[in-house]
Amino acid sequence: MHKFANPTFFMKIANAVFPWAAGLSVLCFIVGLPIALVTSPPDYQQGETVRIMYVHVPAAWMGSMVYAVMAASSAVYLIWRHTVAHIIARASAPIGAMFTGLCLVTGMLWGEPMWGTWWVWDARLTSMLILFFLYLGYIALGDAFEDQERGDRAAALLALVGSVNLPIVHFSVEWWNTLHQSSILSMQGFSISTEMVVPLLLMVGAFQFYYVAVLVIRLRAELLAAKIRTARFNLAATG
Amino acid sequence: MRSFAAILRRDLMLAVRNQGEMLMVVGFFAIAATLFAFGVGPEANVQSRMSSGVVWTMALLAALLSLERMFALDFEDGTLDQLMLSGAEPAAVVLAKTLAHWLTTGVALLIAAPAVALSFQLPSQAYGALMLSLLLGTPTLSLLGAVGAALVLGSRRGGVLLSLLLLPLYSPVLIFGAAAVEGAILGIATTTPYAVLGGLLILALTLCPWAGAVALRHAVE
Amino acid sequence: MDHVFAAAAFAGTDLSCRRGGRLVFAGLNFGINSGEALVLRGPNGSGKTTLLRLMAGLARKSSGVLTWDGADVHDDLPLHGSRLAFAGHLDAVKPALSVRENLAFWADVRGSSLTDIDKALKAFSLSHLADLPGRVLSAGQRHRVALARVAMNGAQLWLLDEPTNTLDDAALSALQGVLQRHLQNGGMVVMASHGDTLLPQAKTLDVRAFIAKARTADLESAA
Amino acid sequence: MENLSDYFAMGGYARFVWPAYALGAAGLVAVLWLSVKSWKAREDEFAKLKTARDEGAN
Repeated sequence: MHKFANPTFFMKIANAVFPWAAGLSVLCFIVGLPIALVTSPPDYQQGETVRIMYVHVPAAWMGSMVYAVMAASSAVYLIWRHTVAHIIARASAPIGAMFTGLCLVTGMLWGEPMWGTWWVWDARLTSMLILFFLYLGYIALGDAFEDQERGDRAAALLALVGSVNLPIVHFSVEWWNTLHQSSILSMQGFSISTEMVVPLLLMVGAFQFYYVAVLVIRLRAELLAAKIRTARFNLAATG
Repeated sequence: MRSFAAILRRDLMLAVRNQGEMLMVVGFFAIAATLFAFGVGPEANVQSRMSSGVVWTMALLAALLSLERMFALDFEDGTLDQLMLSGAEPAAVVLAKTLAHWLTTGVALLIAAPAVALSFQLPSQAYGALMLSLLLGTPTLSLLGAVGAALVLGSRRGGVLLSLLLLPLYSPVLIFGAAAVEGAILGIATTTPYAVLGGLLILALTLCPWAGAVALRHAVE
Repeated sequence: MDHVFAAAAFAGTDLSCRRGGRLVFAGLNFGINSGEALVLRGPNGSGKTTLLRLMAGLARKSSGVLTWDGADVHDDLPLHGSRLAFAGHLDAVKPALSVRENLAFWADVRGSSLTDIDKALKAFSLSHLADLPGRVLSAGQRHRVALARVAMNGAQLWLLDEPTNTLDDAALSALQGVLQRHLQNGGMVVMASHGDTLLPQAKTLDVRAFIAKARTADLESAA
Repeated sequence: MENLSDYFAMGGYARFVWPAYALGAAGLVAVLWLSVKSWKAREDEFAKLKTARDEGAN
């Protein structure tokens, strides 16, 4: 476990993984998009709008998965002080935030034709909204300190506290929805037919490999940033 | 334990010495509710329909307002360094500061809540539920707030950042706090909200002192 | 205030500390026994404060080990905290509390007896200010209250960061007297200071030697 | 040609389906581009700093 902690060793693996991740992501998009947009059948109830699902559901999955990765690597960072673990969390945050935002927007684009309103206080959509605020909080806290390491530690702790809070938020919003069920519809009660599973999985795969590929690029940028900070200090210190 | 009592006594003495702090929180609570009324209009039945939500949300925002100063003063004048060195468990320091914050602001909000609820036409049968839900909810707000306040110590952005961090953590407390009052208005069973509020309090009591202590240790590093 | 302390040894081996992304010092060793004093030398910003905060258990070390009688200090930080007194640049004096109330609070937190307060106040000639609120005190007076807090709580190891700043001659000689008596009782003092020395018999440690080591260590990692 | 325009009409929901995919693509490309830009910028900066340090050293 400890040899992963040394950045140069870790980057060797990351750079080796990069071409595979990028390639597989492009492949999944090339295979998945035509099915999602053309060959898969429209839903008997929702018609063509069901195609939005092939972006909405993978984005929702990625938003939550990336936050889980952030929480796990933050825990490793706080417990064993592996700076690489934190850099993974820090590099992942913007990607996860983008996916969560994409999920919210596509949720609105799906909600409008279905219920005639842009925003539906549906339990899952509202949880994603709270998750989006958690991402913003993580990124803002990480950059709020002169000493970057101080920001890293604060953001890592927030990711942990946030990960404990997320299931509670989901439960609360779920219950809160049933309390006012009479007034609005919710996304439940929509079954996916078998032909839709293939494009859905392909799109999830495409997003997943995309995340790994972009993460490697951001890891390189973060490691360079750390080296630049050190080099700058040393230059200044030579006086 | 001895340092817990000492910190608590000193913080309460400081709070008594500058009364302004508590008055400011209650003042914000009342003004925010009044502004809400201006926005919504004076109609009684409209206001009473959302009275539980408004009172609870304003109380939450008022509590949020006073959190930043929980550790900031001690951080700036070196007291926090000394506290972390005093042989006291950092978690005890967090708990003592949180209890002091709750006793000064949480209780002040509890006292002011009926008046604000009255101005918002809260139906008479719901006042008991309002007080009980606030009694159960505000300590959790202080506990979660302590973690947030410790996290932003020494940061460039402070206030706004603190509310961005805490609002997602506060949302469950608000949902079940307002629901308890709502249930009392409608006369339906309110066991679930109280059970969850109690559960959240116990969870916060176990996790927040530890998380706050870790954040404080990072702050003094 | 006049406790007699058991023999003890406080030492650090191969200490390095990273702050703000760079190594402040590396490969630093020191050793101090009861009754001895250590003066840290080096220009401003050379890591003296960081080293003192490291010794106090506030700052986090990147490598090396800090031992008290051979036991690693980081195994039980609250215990280490209870046997040391630290006076940094900040004096931790509450403006709204009187001098006596400030010191009584720290006596309460650390469990030392209230009688020590009066002795500490007298040692730093603060008795006449005892009931004044902190906000009316001058910087020098506030610093003397901080030194009184250090003297009062009966800790064996005193860590003082440039204690002579803002002190007039009378206060300087008072501080020297208190330090000498503390050392005679088997206490230990580590002090960061510029030129003057209150404790001629003190060992010295120039932090600059360990900055160079930090520079080379950083260069290798950044290459 | 006929069924092409019917296809793009998406059964009347064109203004919901296509923006969803467009925003998806925009998000993915934006994050990718920003990441690559910041990586390249830092690479150049580090190179500059290294030469500055090497000059300083000798």
